Amino acid sequence: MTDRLGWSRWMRPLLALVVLVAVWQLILTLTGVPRYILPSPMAVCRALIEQRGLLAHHAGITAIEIVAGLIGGILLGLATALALARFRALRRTLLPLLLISQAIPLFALAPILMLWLGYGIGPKILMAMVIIYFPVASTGYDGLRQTPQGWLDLARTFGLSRRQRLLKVQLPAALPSLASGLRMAASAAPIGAVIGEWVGSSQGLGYLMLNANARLQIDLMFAALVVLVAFALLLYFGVDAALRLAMPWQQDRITTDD
Amino acid sequence: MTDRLGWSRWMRPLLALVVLVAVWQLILTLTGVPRYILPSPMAVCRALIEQRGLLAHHAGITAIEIVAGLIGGILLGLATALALARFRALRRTLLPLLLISQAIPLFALAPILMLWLGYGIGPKILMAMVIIYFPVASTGYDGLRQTPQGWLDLARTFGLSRRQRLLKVQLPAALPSLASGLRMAASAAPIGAVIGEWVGSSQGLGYLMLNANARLQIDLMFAALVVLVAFALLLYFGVDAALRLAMPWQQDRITTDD
Amino acid sequence: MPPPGLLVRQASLIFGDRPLFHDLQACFDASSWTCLLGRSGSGKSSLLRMIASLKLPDNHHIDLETSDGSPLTGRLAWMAQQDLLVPWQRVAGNVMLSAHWRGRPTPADRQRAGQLLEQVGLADKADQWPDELSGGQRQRVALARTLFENASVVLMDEPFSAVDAITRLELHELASRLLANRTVIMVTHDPLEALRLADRILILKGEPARLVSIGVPEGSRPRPLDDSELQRRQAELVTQLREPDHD
Amino acid sequence: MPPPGLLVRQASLIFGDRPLFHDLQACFDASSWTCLLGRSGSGKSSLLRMIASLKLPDNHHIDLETSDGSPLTGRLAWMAQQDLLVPWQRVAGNVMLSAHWRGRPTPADRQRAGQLLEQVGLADKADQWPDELSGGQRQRVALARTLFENASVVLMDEPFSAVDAITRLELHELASRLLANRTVIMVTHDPLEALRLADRILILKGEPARLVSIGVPEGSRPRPLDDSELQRRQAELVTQLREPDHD
Amino acid sequence: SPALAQDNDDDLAPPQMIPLSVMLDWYVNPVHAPIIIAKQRGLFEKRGLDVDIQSPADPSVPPKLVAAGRIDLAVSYQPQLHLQVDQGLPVVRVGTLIATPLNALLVRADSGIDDISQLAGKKIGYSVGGVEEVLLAAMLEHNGLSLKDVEMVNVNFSLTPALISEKVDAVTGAFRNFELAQMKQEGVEGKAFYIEEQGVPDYDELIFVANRDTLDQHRDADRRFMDAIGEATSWIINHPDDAWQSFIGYDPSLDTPLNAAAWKATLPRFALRPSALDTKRYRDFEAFLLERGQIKAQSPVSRLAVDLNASP
Ligand SMILES: Nc1ncnc2c1ncn2[C@@H]1O[C@H](COP(=O)(O)OP(=O)(O)OP(=O)(O)O)[C@@H](O)[C@H]1O
Ligand SMILES: Nc1ncnc2c1ncn2[C@@H]1O[C@H](COP(=O)(O)OP(=O)(O)OP(=O)(O)O)[C@@H](O)[C@H]1O
Ligand SMILES: [Mg+2]
Ligand SMILES: [Mg+2]
Repeated sequence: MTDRLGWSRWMRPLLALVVLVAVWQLILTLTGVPRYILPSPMAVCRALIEQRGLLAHHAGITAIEIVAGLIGGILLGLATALALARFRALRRTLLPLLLISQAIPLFALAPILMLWLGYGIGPKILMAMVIIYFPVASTGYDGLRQTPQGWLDLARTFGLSRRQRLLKVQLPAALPSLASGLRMAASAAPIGAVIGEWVGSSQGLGYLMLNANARLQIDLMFAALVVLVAFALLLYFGVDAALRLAMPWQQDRITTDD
Repeated sequence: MTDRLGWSRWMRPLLALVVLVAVWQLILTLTGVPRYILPSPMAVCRALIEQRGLLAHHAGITAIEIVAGLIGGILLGLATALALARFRALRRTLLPLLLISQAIPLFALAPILMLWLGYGIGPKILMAMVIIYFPVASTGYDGLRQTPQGWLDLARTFGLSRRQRLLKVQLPAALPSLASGLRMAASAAPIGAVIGEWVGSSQGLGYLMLNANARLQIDLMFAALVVLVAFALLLYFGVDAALRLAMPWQQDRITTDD
Repeated sequence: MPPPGLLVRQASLIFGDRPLFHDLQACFDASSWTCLLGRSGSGKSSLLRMIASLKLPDNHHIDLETSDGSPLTGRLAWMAQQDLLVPWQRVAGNVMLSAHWRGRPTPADRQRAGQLLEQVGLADKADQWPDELSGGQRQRVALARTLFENASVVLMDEPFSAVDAITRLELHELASRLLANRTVIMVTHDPLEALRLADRILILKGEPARLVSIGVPEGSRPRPLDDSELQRRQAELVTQLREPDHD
Repeated sequence: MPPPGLLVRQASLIFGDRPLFHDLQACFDASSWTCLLGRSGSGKSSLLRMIASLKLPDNHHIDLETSDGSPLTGRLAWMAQQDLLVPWQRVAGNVMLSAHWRGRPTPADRQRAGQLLEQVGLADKADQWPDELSGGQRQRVALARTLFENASVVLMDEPFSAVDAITRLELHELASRLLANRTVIMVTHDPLEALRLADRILILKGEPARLVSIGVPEGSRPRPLDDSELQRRQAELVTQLREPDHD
Repeated sequence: SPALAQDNDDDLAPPQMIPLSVMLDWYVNPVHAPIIIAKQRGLFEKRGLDVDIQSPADPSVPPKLVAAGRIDLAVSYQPQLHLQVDQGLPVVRVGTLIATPLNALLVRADSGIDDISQLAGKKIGYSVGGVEEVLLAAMLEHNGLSLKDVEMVNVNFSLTPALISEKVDAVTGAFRNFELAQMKQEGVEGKAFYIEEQGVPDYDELIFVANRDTLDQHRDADRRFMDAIGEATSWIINHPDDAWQSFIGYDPSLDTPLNAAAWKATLPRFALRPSALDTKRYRDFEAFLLERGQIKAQSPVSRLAVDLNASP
């Protein structure tokens, strides 16, 4: 704990990277997977550098979709969780609908979405939202359901309305649980945007990947993948850090080490 | 609460269904979406009945993949969560790898998987596992991190080994949080299997959907979708019920209603 | 509005197939301080919850009347047996929790919370998280929160059980002062504490339980500990507590 | 193996920039019962945690020696200030929690747990969930769990604070009997309790705190309440508690 | 026992069959008829081949698996072949399934577009395939326009719906035998511009590719396979209705009105001499792609395609 900003904080993820690249290279060397199926780390690196302009352009588009989808998905997910917790009658009706929304493969809905929303950035943001929405709504609802009774009692003697009780008592009490969902959502956001792009678009990392794949520019495809993964990691750790800030009273309770 | 097995238990989900079908039909009537984009509920019903043999055959395959994927994903997710909670050194290394595994769109890996695992049921189960794995590992880990200190202290004075502490104290304490992840995983399992089938297969609901879509048999595609959604709902509520049984001390604490 | 008296009638509480009490009746005079004693598990906390109209898991019933006819809502403060501090507010925030939960605390609220914290001896802890307090300190924060309410009916469930003897005496003074002229019902296990503070002592005893009333010494609250009357009554009280139902 | 005595040296504890105590020294004789008193927040619970070698959030240090030289691990039972019942075990399961956590409880364990539950007056609650207990009942379960350990060194943090006066007296008997010949360190806020049970009373007082030793009446534990010596000592003890540091 | 003895020395056992795995480009549809019919009529078995047919969900996968030696033969597209070889995949064309382009630019018949030059300022939908942009560019330039004059939209999964619902004004990458029938089935007449008439060199839409590095080991099996395809094709042309029955007998779910319509449109496009190689087509298309910067270097035809029957 003494070296919070020291090496364990940055070296280990770096180590992860090194391990990953090493395993990757090892797979190549040992199994002899051809490079048009799995390119070498070096080749991908080269593509990253040589095509940085192209990658940056498409990454920018995807980044916008991700951020917009993340904000929208989180807000919508939170609203759903609150509504489910607030209105008992809604639960048995809305919950199955929510589940159904999750169980439908997006490609099945793609033509419908396209038809209504066109080919702009809208449907991509919507896709990212749909993916982010569920973990937030689900963990949020689970968290809101598990408020310790004592606090609810206290709220009752304070004469709080159900709305106040929900926002002032159940919501903060659900934060640790919600945080779990938010972290998950953050790491899923990039893939949501990419799926949205597959449904139909001519820009963004998802498009770039499809296109590179079709042209057998596998190096470029993996380079785009690397950028995408970087987004996911950034978002996860960013959200994690933000949550830590938002919950100053919660310390990482891992004091189990001897 | 008096009619636990009475109408509120079954009527409301039914209501959800009715609402859904009504909205669906309304969309058709109002916006005039052509039927090759969104077929009418009646047409889908007809397809469900007429093609029940075909659907049952493919659904059977998918069901096997889902169940195997669910079991594998849950076990693997739990193992990861436990490993992350147990070995502090692993955390900063393994966590990014885990996240990376989530952030990679499966289509990019499809050729690799096919190369190694062939066209059998293996890669489909693997895909379902990958999808189920993350929510379980993530919420499980979050839950394991948040064991109240008092119980850990108690365990310490009992002289428990770290392994015992993990399995006997942290794990049960993480159950509510883990339950959240399990519910999520259950509802995501069918889509995992379907995505696996897209990677390459000649059986299963995912194959049937893509195939029907390619042939513009949209009725059949939506009929397969209905079966898929039914799987997701069944799994969610099944897992929910199982979790309730597994946690007899946890009552649904929604006593906020006046 | 002067504090109301309370009339409890036909209170009954059954957990499973075991009635804790049945057709219980009690009257709490306006502006009086009642101490409720009884064996562990006799139903004191449950009775308090019923008066506060909080949920109880099983069969229960109560007819609650106020002397002025208006409902208790908004005039009642309840201090539970557990401290119920919320971890996401600092100590001061926990004291003025009702203000936080109802909206935003005003500067006056903040000042009052600071004052109360000082009065319970925790002025220097105002900015800490509840996790960083000792058991007795947490209980004092909960007490301050209850006093912050400034309610005319106050229900307290073993409010001083976790503080040391000296602090307890100080808190007796404080509570007596701040709750003078309120209708107070307080659960306690300490006979001396009851005799110091109460206008009336009720013992919940028997199966199903009845309420037995015990006299208290003369004199204004809090009565000095070395009052001989108080010592005498303590023996009586302990005897009452110890005796089985059929007395 | 006979219970060891404990020698605490150079115990110091600093939260933030405030030293709670510093270079504290104390000796707990083998097979003796020590009661630890002190103002709320003086660091009693923390001292107990340090002796149990549990984590504390900030700077702390202790040199702990046992009279027989072997470490305390496996010979120590700790009863925290909170009951720490786990919700996923029924009451009986909570009593034999160490058996559950170490492996599987044997039939002998089960029997012992049932016996202890009966002794603390909760035989009929064995199959309930902890959520269904009153505050005092939970505390008694925690006590039963501590006694279940059958450890030779027992640390108890306000073990009787939530039970009524009569039950408390009964539990004094029980604890005295079951913990006879153990090395016990018990935190309490009740001077009478300390005088009934202790071989030695230590008061943690001052800033930074020191340990002040107080004599106890003669006679074997638990001493009868009406012992005049006990009454006399109580006054002395309260004075000690009340007096500021510089006595 | 005598029964067991009989089992053991059964000298009537069939000769050793050569296993051959074939991956289609996409789910089974009428363009695959020769393969399906050959299988149905036992033409592979007759030649000692045990053929296993698989279909992928992503058309870019089969050539990679062939290159990796995972499967023996894949159905792919000639334009893709040029890119694959350019990227160093050891694949080579060994036969032709569909001998003309199927790719077409479709518009609605009621759109009033009679000429590609009228597409200026319009939206054109396409499905990412790797060469769609070049092909479209060539067509536009042939008609005096350039890519800049139109808006290209990737609609991926839904070419026909996008066009029918007028979300786009034209789609490219549609198959003339299939998408036109599809539109008709939905009650919308479509109009096709055939790309080989609009400035794109003629090419074979569907071809069989094999691994070049192991070609010599498999040449015999591949030759037998192509032989069976040829026989099947002739039979289909001669007996279209019987062939249809046999085709839907392979998988009853193939029996849809759409497939029936596509069947008719596909018949004339099967390569009648599937093994025969038209080297000019490959040379010209390679030059076309090189000129447009889609490949880095010009490969000789011998690297791209072989005639299995020419003596090596
Ligand atoms: N995590 C922490 N961070 C900062 N200060 C702490 C923390 N834990 C305890 N303290 C402080 O240490 C002091 C001693 O706490 P401790 O629990 O040992 O007191 P105690 O003597 O047991 O009191 P009580 O009788 O109220 O239980 C208190 O003043 C408390 O505020
Ligand atoms: N949820 C529940 N289910 C079943 N029984 C319960 C439940 N809650 C409380 N009880 C029982 O009701 C009885 C009264 O509980 P209550 O908390 O009112 O006791 P109490 O008088 O406050 O005791 P204490 O002095 O120990 O706090 C106890 O015997 C307890 O076991
Ligand atoms: Mg109680
Ligand atoms: Mg303490």
